[in-house]
Amino acid sequence: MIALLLRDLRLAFRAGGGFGLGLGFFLVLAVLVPLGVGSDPRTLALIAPGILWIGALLACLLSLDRMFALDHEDGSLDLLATAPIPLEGVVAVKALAHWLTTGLPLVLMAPLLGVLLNLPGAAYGWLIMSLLLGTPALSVIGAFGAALTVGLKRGGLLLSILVLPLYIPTLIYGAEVVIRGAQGLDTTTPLLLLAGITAGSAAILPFAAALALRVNLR
Amino acid sequence: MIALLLRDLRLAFRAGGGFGLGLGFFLVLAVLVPLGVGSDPRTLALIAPGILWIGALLACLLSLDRMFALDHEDGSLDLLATAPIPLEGVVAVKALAHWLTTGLPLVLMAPLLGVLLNLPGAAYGWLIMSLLLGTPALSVIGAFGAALTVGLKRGGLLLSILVLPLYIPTLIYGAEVVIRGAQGLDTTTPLLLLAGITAGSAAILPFAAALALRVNLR
Amino acid sequence: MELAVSDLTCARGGVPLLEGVRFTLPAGAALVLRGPNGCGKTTLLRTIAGLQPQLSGTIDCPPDAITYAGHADGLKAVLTVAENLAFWAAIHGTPGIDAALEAMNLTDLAARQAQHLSAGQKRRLGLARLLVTGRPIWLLDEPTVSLDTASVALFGSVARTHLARGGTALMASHIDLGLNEARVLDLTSYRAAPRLPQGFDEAFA
Amino acid sequence: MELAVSDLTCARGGVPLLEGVRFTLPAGAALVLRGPNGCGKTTLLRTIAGLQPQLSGTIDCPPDAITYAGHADGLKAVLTVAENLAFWAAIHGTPGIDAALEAMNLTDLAARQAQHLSAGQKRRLGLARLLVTGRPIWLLDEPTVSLDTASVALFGSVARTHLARGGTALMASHIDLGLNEARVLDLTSYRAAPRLPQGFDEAFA
Amino acid sequence: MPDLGAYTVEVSLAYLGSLGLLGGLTLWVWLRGRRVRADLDLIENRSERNRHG
Amino acid sequence: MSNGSLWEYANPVKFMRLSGQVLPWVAGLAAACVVGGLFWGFFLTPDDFRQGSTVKIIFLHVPAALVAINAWVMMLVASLVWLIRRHHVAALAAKAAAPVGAVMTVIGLFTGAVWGQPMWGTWWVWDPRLTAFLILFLFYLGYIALWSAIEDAETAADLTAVLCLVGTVFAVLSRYAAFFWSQGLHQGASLSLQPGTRMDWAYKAPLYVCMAGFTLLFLALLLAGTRTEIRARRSRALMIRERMAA
Ligand code: HEM
Ligand SMILES: Nc1ncnc2c1ncn2[C@@H]1O[C@H](COP(=O)(O)OP(=O)(O)OP(=O)(O)O)[C@@H](O)[C@H]1O
Ligand SMILES: Nc1ncnc2c1ncn2[C@@H]1O[C@H](COP(=O)(O)OP(=O)(O)OP(=O)(O)O)[C@@H](O)[C@H]1O
Ligand SMILES: [Mg+2]
Ligand SMILES: [Mg+2]
Repeated sequence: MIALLLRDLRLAFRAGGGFGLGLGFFLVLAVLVPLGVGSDPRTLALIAPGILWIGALLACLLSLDRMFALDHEDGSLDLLATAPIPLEGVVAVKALAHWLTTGLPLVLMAPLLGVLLNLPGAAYGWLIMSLLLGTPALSVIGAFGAALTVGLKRGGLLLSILVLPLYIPTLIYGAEVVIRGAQGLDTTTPLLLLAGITAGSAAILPFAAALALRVNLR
Repeated sequence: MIALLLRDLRLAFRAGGGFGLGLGFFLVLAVLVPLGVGSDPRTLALIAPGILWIGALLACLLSLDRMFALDHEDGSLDLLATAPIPLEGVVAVKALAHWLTTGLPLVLMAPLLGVLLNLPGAAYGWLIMSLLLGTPALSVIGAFGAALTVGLKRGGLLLSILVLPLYIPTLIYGAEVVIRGAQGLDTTTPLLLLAGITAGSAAILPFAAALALRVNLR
Repeated sequence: MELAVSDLTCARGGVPLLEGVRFTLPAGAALVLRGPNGCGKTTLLRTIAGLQPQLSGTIDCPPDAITYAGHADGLKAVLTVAENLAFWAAIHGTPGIDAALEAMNLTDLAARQAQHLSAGQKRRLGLARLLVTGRPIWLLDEPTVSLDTASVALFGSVARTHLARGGTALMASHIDLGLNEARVLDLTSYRAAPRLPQGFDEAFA
Repeated sequence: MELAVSDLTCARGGVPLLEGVRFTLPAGAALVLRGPNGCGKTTLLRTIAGLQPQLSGTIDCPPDAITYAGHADGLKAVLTVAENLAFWAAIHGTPGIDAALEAMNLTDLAARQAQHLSAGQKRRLGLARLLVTGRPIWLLDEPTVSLDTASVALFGSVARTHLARGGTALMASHIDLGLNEARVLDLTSYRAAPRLPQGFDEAFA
Repeated sequence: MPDLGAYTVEVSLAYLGSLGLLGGLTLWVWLRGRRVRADLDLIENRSERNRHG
Repeated sequence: MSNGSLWEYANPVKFMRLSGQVLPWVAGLAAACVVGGLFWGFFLTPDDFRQGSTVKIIFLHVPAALVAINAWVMMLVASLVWLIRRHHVAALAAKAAAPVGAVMTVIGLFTGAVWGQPMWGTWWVWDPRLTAFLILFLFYLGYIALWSAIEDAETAADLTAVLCLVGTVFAVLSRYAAFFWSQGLHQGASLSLQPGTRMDWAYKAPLYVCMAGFTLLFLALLLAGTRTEIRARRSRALMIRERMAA
């Protein structure tokens, strides 16, 4: 298991492995929004929490599209399925590796982009907090989607469409935390719900994903 | 050449070919934004032109990531490079096929999503017009980016980072057309600039892309 | 470490390909599957490996005893030969990869990235993986494709050592495997009779 | 339709692999490249096909005369056998695919999607592509991999017809090609001597 | 130390941050140069020995 | 050695020899100018009557922005040289310049942001000049990412050179687009603090020293980086020979 985690991390850091690209995408998105929407600071401050959350979500999404696909293409997945570790464990480890290489850096970079989008000062802490609680759910849910679409050529977009609706609750509560935080309101409820979603998906979805993988292999 | 176009279109429409997925992504994004940003109609109307353009741009981007990669993987690209058609032509045709299967449907669907985002009535014509003029540039620029990253595993996100900055002028002028149109201002200048970018990229970038492809094949 | 297959029916895409396949492979024995292209060798191997369900029949073997090597070798292009092997060794909890590298003549290439190997070198690495799994039952799909004569001989001797240690090997191939003592099973006679696909309530006839 | 190669040096990843390769292939002749794994057969074929530049030497052949078939077959998984072939026929402006389907015994499979073919059937389709290109010079990298004996014989007879019509074929292989009259060129003697890679200002020593 | 008045934080932050970045960059270039140079020396010596030995 | 053209120095051996001689001087001069200029600017200049002590940030901000922009121009030229004349040193110089340019961009952005807080009341505004500068940063990122993603050195050199050319065109287009898109707060392109008033020599002199210092520092880092890249390539070449001999 640890070998698998280490391998995935190593692959991510190798040339072309994609580490940092999620970050880059997040940055680019934060630049595009004002260019499209206009440069008025007040409008930007209004939409900043939502845009930051959507950006984190998309960056996650894009980087997970080949979580299993690469292993499927080169035959590793067949071999992992016959290896002496449970497929559920494989899924969980891969989701963890994805979060470490994508989710965590996003959390760390989000405050910087908050500056670009004129995020109100009170909201920064809540932004980090909500992302820290919410992004693991994104990785796990994404792993499930990736397992469903493994083996499809150009599965990438199909994956987006399957996964984005599943991301909606996380997005709503996550953005809500930041919005309330920015206005100095109470954030306990959405925070708790966010934590609940993360815990729930981490507990259940690896099993569903392993099931989907087994079906896709045969 | 026509055979290539027909093949690409046919592949796009077959199961798993990715037609409609760009649309789906666009739709999902248009749904996510109100969820993340909040549903105040005035805010939405304010940001609608920008969001629609950004959505179109991202949908384009995501669907082009494997424009050449699939052909590279299965060896078709080697064979096309030795076939009696110029590689520049291959690039141009593939960009055209991409536009027909992604850009054009986006143009047709954009007004619908405009309703979701509360786009002011006067802007619909300009939205369609600007997308019609601008999306071909997105496909051609994207073809260039895809040619640069063909052969890289997980090229997808690298592609995003290379291509999104190149999309910026198109985005600025495109969104500007819609914004000005919504306010009843004169739109000739940005429209002309948009057309200029499209014409210029279509004239030059296929050559750069063919060069990149040749380098990548060797 | 015995593998016993009886009355196996296997299918691809809902079409039964082989039926009534039966054989036993005692420890130390090797069996070569032969048959024309498309007769179902790959399908049979994948079924026995547990990667797809059989339509009927039984496959008897100890749990966690099988390792499968198909047309794709399960290599990561950006990892080196040694890293690729070490990963599979770690997954299977076996110590050391040097013996495997040595056995498949890969020691010189240990630091090379898998993407820079030739077709035959890749295949040798794929075969070396079998050694680090430590599993007794090998299911191999055309293991000697792309190998030159020296490497085929190498594979033969590695397989012989494996058999001598009480392992077994089930292989599909059209060409020489460098393993003349292996029994041969021709699958032509097990071809499934044409009939409606099973399973969906017997095709609701 | 002659292919003449003289003094060719070719390299992979900056490493010269073969040097001084020279041969001529007159119309109607076939040449088989042999050599151990990793000696540079694939590299040589790709260089002659124009997919990568040579370090030195010349390759003489008429323009647009070469077609190359490598390890990958250039098939689209979701297109049928007939659609795949028809596409390559259209690209090369040749009429009809029936003869090619017939020749490689694919007529029965014409309506099957490429992703549902077995390894050997895929390879047959890849070979059928050669016929629809109408090109006289064939460069084939291990063309008979995964083929059963009947298909190897089929390939042999197709190749013979091609040669009889004045075509030529250059093939790399470790195994039987069903084409005994072909000359054999062993590449072992052309191995490049160890030296610094060329090109970067002679490695600025 | 000059009196930075109301902007002490801003100005010192700018100077410290920028100098840190410049120093970091220089250090990175220098360390990488040293490492690559050491590697090259090692390889050159080895290949010399192989030639003559 | 012949009395040949400039291209002589595109030969790695000659480049290594010459750059080895020049580098200590450039580095020393750069250190002197940067340290001297910043010291002068920080300790010896008066506060501006409207900007107070924040005016001292100019000695970091302007030179960094200058170098950031010109580093890209230099990469463009080097890329053209590589594509046209295929001198490897040019390609490697472009590769070595990119991280330096990127860090300079970060310094420009960072000091600007710190300056913006007291002057404009926000860290960041979507002013066209600032926007164009940020976009330049994105181009640096893409360029560096492409170099690091490609294994084969020559392929990487070709592709990044093409990206640099195309990217330059689009960066310029973006700049004009940004000016079209919004009117800005940022200073005009003359060395003036307030519109209309010429900058005083008390500021101008140390500023010039700093600009020279940053430029020299860029040069020194560029030379050092290029030397490193050349050495890395030579190691690779020797390793390949060793492997062939094995
Ligand atoms: C994040 C914020 C900022 C960024 C990214 C930025 C970027 C730049 C750039 C790129 C230049 C070079 C312009 C050129 O040569 O065309 C420049 C110059 C300059 N900046 Fe900024 N700037 C920022 C904030 C500020 C602030 C807040 C001030 C002062 C109130 C300022 C004052 C200046 C001055 C005086 C110059 C020299 C102008 C000249 O004569 O060329 N900048 N800045
Ligand atoms: N989805 C599908 N629907 C129908 N038939 C299929 C499908 N997938 C594969 N087949 C057919 O099933 C057969 C079994 O193929 P399999 O790969 O098992 O053959 P094989 O014996 O390994 O052949 P080879 O020697 O060529 O590798 C082939 O004839 C193939 O055309
Ligand atoms: N990027 C690279 N850097 C260094 N060496 C490489 C690189 N890519 C390939 N090689 C080596 O070049 C050699 C040439 O491989 P090539 O594929 O031409 O061999 P081949 O004769 O076709 O072998 P096979 O019979 O196994 O297919 C191999 O030894 C391979 O390891
Ligand atoms: Mg098979
Ligand atoms: Mg080969």
